[in-house]
Amino acid sequence: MAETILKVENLNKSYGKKHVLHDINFQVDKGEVVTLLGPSGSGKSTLIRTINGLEDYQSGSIYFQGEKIIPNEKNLQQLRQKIGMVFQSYDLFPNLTVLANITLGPVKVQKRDSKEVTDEAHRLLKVVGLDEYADSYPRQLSGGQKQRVAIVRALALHPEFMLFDEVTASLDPEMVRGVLDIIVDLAKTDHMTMIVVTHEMNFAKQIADRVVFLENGKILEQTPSDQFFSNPTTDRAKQFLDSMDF
Amino acid sequence: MAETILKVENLNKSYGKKHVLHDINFQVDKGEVVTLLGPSGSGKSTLIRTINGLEDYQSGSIYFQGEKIIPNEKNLQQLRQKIGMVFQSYDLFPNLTVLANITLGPVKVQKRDSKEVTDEAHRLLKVVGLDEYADSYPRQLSGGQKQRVAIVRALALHPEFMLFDEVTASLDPEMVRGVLDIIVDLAKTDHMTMIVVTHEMNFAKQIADRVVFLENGKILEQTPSDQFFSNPTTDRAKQFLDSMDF
Amino acid sequence: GCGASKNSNSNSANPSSVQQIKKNGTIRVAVFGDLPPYGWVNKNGQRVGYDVTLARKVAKDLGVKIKFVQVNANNRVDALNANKVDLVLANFTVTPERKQVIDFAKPYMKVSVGVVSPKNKKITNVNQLKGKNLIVTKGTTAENYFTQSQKSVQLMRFDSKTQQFNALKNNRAAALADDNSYLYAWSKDNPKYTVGIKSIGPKSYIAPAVKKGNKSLLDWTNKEITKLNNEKFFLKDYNSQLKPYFGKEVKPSDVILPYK
Amino acid sequence: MSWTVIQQSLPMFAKGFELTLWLSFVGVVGSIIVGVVVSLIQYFKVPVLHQIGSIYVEISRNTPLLIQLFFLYYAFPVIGIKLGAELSGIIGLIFLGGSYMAEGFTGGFVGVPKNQIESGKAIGLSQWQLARFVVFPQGFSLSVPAMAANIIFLIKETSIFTVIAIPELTNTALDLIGMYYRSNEYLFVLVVAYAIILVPLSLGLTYLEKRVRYGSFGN
Amino acid sequence: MAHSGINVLFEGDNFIRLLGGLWITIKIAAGALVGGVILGTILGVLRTLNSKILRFILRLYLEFFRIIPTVVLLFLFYYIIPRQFNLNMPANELATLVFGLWVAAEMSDIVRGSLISVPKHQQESGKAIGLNRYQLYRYVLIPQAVSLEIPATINLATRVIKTTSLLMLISVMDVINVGQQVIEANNQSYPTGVFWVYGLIFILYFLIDYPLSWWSKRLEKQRLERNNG
Ligand SMILES: Nc1ncnc2c1ncn2[C@@H]1O[C@H](COP(=O)(O)OP(=O)(O)OP(=O)(O)O)[C@@H](O)[C@H]1O
Ligand SMILES: Nc1ncnc2c1ncn2[C@@H]1O[C@H](COP(=O)(O)OP(=O)(O)OP(=O)(O)O)[C@@H](O)[C@H]1O
Ligand SMILES: [Mg+2]
Ligand SMILES: [Mg+2]
Repeated sequence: MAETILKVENLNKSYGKKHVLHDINFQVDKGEVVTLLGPSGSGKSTLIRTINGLEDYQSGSIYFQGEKIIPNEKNLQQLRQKIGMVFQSYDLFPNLTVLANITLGPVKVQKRDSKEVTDEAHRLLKVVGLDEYADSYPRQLSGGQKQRVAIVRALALHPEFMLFDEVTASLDPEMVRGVLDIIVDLAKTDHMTMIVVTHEMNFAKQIADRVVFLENGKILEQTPSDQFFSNPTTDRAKQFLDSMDF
Repeated sequence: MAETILKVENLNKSYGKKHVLHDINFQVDKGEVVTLLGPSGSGKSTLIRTINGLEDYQSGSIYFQGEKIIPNEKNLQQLRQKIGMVFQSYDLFPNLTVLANITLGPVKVQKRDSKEVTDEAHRLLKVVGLDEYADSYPRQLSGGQKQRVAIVRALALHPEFMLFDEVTASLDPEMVRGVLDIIVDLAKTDHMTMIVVTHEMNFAKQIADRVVFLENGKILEQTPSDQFFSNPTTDRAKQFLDSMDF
Repeated sequence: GCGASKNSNSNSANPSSVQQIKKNGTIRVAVFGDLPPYGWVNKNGQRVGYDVTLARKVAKDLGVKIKFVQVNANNRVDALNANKVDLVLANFTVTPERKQVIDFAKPYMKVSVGVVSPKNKKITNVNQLKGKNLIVTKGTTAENYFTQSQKSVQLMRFDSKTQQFNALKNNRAAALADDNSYLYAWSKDNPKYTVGIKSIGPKSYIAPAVKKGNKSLLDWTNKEITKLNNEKFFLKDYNSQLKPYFGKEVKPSDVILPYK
Repeated sequence: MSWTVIQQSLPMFAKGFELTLWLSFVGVVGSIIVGVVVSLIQYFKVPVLHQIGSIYVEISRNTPLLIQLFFLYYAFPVIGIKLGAELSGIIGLIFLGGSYMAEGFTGGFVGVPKNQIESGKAIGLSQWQLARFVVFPQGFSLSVPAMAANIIFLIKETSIFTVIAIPELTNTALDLIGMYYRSNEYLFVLVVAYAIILVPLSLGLTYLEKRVRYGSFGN
Repeated sequence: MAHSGINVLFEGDNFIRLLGGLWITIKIAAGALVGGVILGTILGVLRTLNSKILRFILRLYLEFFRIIPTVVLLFLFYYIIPRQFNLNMPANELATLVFGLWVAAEMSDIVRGSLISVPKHQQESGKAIGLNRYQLYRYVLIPQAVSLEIPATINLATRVIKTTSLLMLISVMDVINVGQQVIEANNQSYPTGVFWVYGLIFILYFLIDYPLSWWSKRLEKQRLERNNG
């Protein structure tokens, strides 16, 4: 049986009085790609932010590689080196060059050798077709290029596990393709373990092993991808899929 | 033969030294729906903003209902009463209620009877399912609701002609449907003349009589809708369509 | 042991003792900077005047350098109390209130409040000031006198001498009250004005002042004043610094004290 | 510190307090009026007045109030213009405050998002209607924080009136110190007096800012 | 009239002395700005941390310097503090200290404001790649905040320079105090001297402050254009 990388147990999270996640239970195995679908405001972002320790939670547990995470500054900082996360908004540091954006984590946090990290950064940039931009600043890049660099930045930390939160939502339609292709590659070629939040149904269909469908902070269904898109278990999921294709 | 509402002749426009529109020639007949497609930065927004007099231009002419528009403040103000325009960003006036947003133009600009305009506003709000929000402020509405009000606001001026610039681009996917349905209705039921810029290919397919495809500020092709989507004339348009469906 | 330590304590707490001043090699003296002919700065940027000459002499006799600290009338007490200066030589009139908060040495000049007014609307009697505006500088004996004894006069209180004299020239009040000693000088410079009331209120003296309890410097200054008196230093000072600025009607004995 | 000394000084401070309040009030109201006028002139780019307005704003903002007052009170009479102390003070304060307020309002007008102005044009509003229904209502509420900061700033600036012998709070304190040498007590009362005016005002304005922000932002 | 009033400025060393006074003004303003900006930056960073007590204390510090008029602050520091704490300081240094503390208070607010207006997702991306808190400030937040705060800081500098005019009220030989000496000393030969001396001081202040405000406005405009573009 495959190793379980992440396990979430009875997770409950509120913003103030607003209960946003209700009794969330699910797990992700090594090499598995899970897509998180659900209407706007259903709690998708909140869930993966909580997994990455960017949000605290009220009850429940999160296990990473079998170990329970005690959420304190020190543990979370270490955890985040093993989890790569890419957000919707281009989140590169505008004050650093592309190369410096990528090497900051490995060199300053993981204390790896600067020369080695730089070489690797160039290699990864080549893979996403952006090596010539290594010394540019983020503002000189288009949205799609920025997102590709953000993915490289996360990968440079050699994460065990990647989280993607609607990484193409603020891109121009023609730019979307390039970014999604990279993620498909990560899944199919490198067998990277990941959780992907997206609104691109075709992309989700192509990449997902399993779909977790969320509504109002509850998991309505967890279904293997083929089944979910052809014949979802719940009516709500069916209705959601209908509204997504015009 | 159908009456020509809008005719653009040899239009050239630059921002400073940047030449953005090159020798644009096209026309729109009464009752016709034209969609403007093209990659990001190709000049779609600039073109419809120029038509509505929000941008000046360096050479060429624009004719509205057969009359050449001399672009001065007075003429443009009158022209804009006959052209409704809805933008990407929710552009309601936050200091006015929904009702006041809608009636401002008809009452203050067109000097129509306040009572009559108010009745009409309520009727239109009912059509888009928002009559109960007449006295709310824009901040109390969701993005999709705001966009629907913005459409009503434009319609209340009884325009001869509507311009839509990516009106769903900043909406949540599930909200998109409601807004597009209204535009489809305007086209099919009311036979409103319009130019629509969109990235929703399915929507464009369904609504357009004719597609104008722009790249780098030039019109690459003008093709009837059926033909464009099945078999576009230019390679560039083919490539564009390919990238749009994943 | 106990007494000695207290003594050394109070010594170290007194940055203005003669011993400490000599050790520093500098005495800090508060003077006016805009009050000819007592303490002012001439057009070459040099501090000159009757008080300033005295201050230089004091420093010389102490065998130290001098550092001038320019003050306004209402800063003089605080300048001492806040240890900003060791000695005040800024036309400081001895009053009972001031004696409670600082210590005066022996006087070196006499003075009383005078009132200057335009010649064409001359004020010769306090009664003429009833209900009218009178200019004073904050913290002067003139202000004190009118505040306490002439309540029917409306005072306009300024921060500096420059401001008060400018206000008078701009006709902002019927008259201006200040120590008669400088009104004489000022009215000579400004011939449209005259000192209509030469002396009002109590006669008083001008003396050097030190911080309350600074016995060391007080004793030394007392001796110094006596010595200077004997050397007729004040007469010389009068002749060089004051006489050119006064009209003929003023005699040395109106200003400086008789020497034995 | 002696409470008796403080008590005895209270009647005098009360007078100074009243005067500070009155001068502040007139100064603030005057500044707002001048600020509105100047910012409207700048907004509509009224010929000639527009340039004069810019020069005024630069001069007023880049010189100290103290010198402006000296000039008005001590130097102007030399060229034959004589103003009373309070009048000089108020004119000086309004001269200064008018430009601060004008900048604040202009900042608000400029801060109105571009798409608001374009939507206004798109429904056919004239230049004036655009200003009246879109730019001014939104611009003024955007400028409330700047206005609040300016009001507090102007009230504090009245303390400089002491140099032209206006018996407001600071003048009163400095004067009492000069006569009776009780610096601790008088400065204490002075600080308390300013706190009485400014703390509630500052809290009130912060509240107002929140209200206004809630009312018009968050499109 | 024997002489034109404006000549009062060129009599003897008058002009040089006035410039000398101005130099003292500038030195005090510059010292206060350098010290205040450094201290204020530290305080500003502290004010974005989680400690409620620390934030409250620093907030009090800021409000104190905001509410009390600068004239009053000068007198407080000049008269009360040295006596109470037996701290002795020449007027120039004391003025630098008072202005420096005031600058630090205002600066802490500017720094805090620009730190919290660095978009939240920047902070989160920093955390997501495992930066600790110090690294987050060092590599992400502070570099980005600096460009936001420069216009406000220059603007603060113009206010500090203008406010140095109050130094004449304590015994600092600033340009205004020198001006008063000049007016008194030349009173007889130049009855209109007051007009020219104050006029010159007015212009001098303008000449220093105007370029700074112009610069700050330009930076601010550039920033807005960058943001909109
Ligand atoms: N910081 C916050 N404070 C309070 N409520 C919040 C906060 N962030 C999110 N929420 C609420 O939590 C719920 C879940 O939000 P979340 O952003 O996780 O949804 P989502 O599924 O990611 O939606 P979308 O598809 O629009 O990104 C929503 O109701 C939202 O309003
Ligand atoms: N105000 C402006 N100043 C300078 N250049 C501009 C300005 N607005 C647009 N441009 C440039 O004009 C070109 C056309 O822009 P436009 O916004 O019309 O494109 P678009 O087709 O609407 O793109 P999108 O699909 O991203 O909305 C682009 O190169 C753009 O950078
Ligand atoms: Mg989300
Ligand atoms: Mg566009």
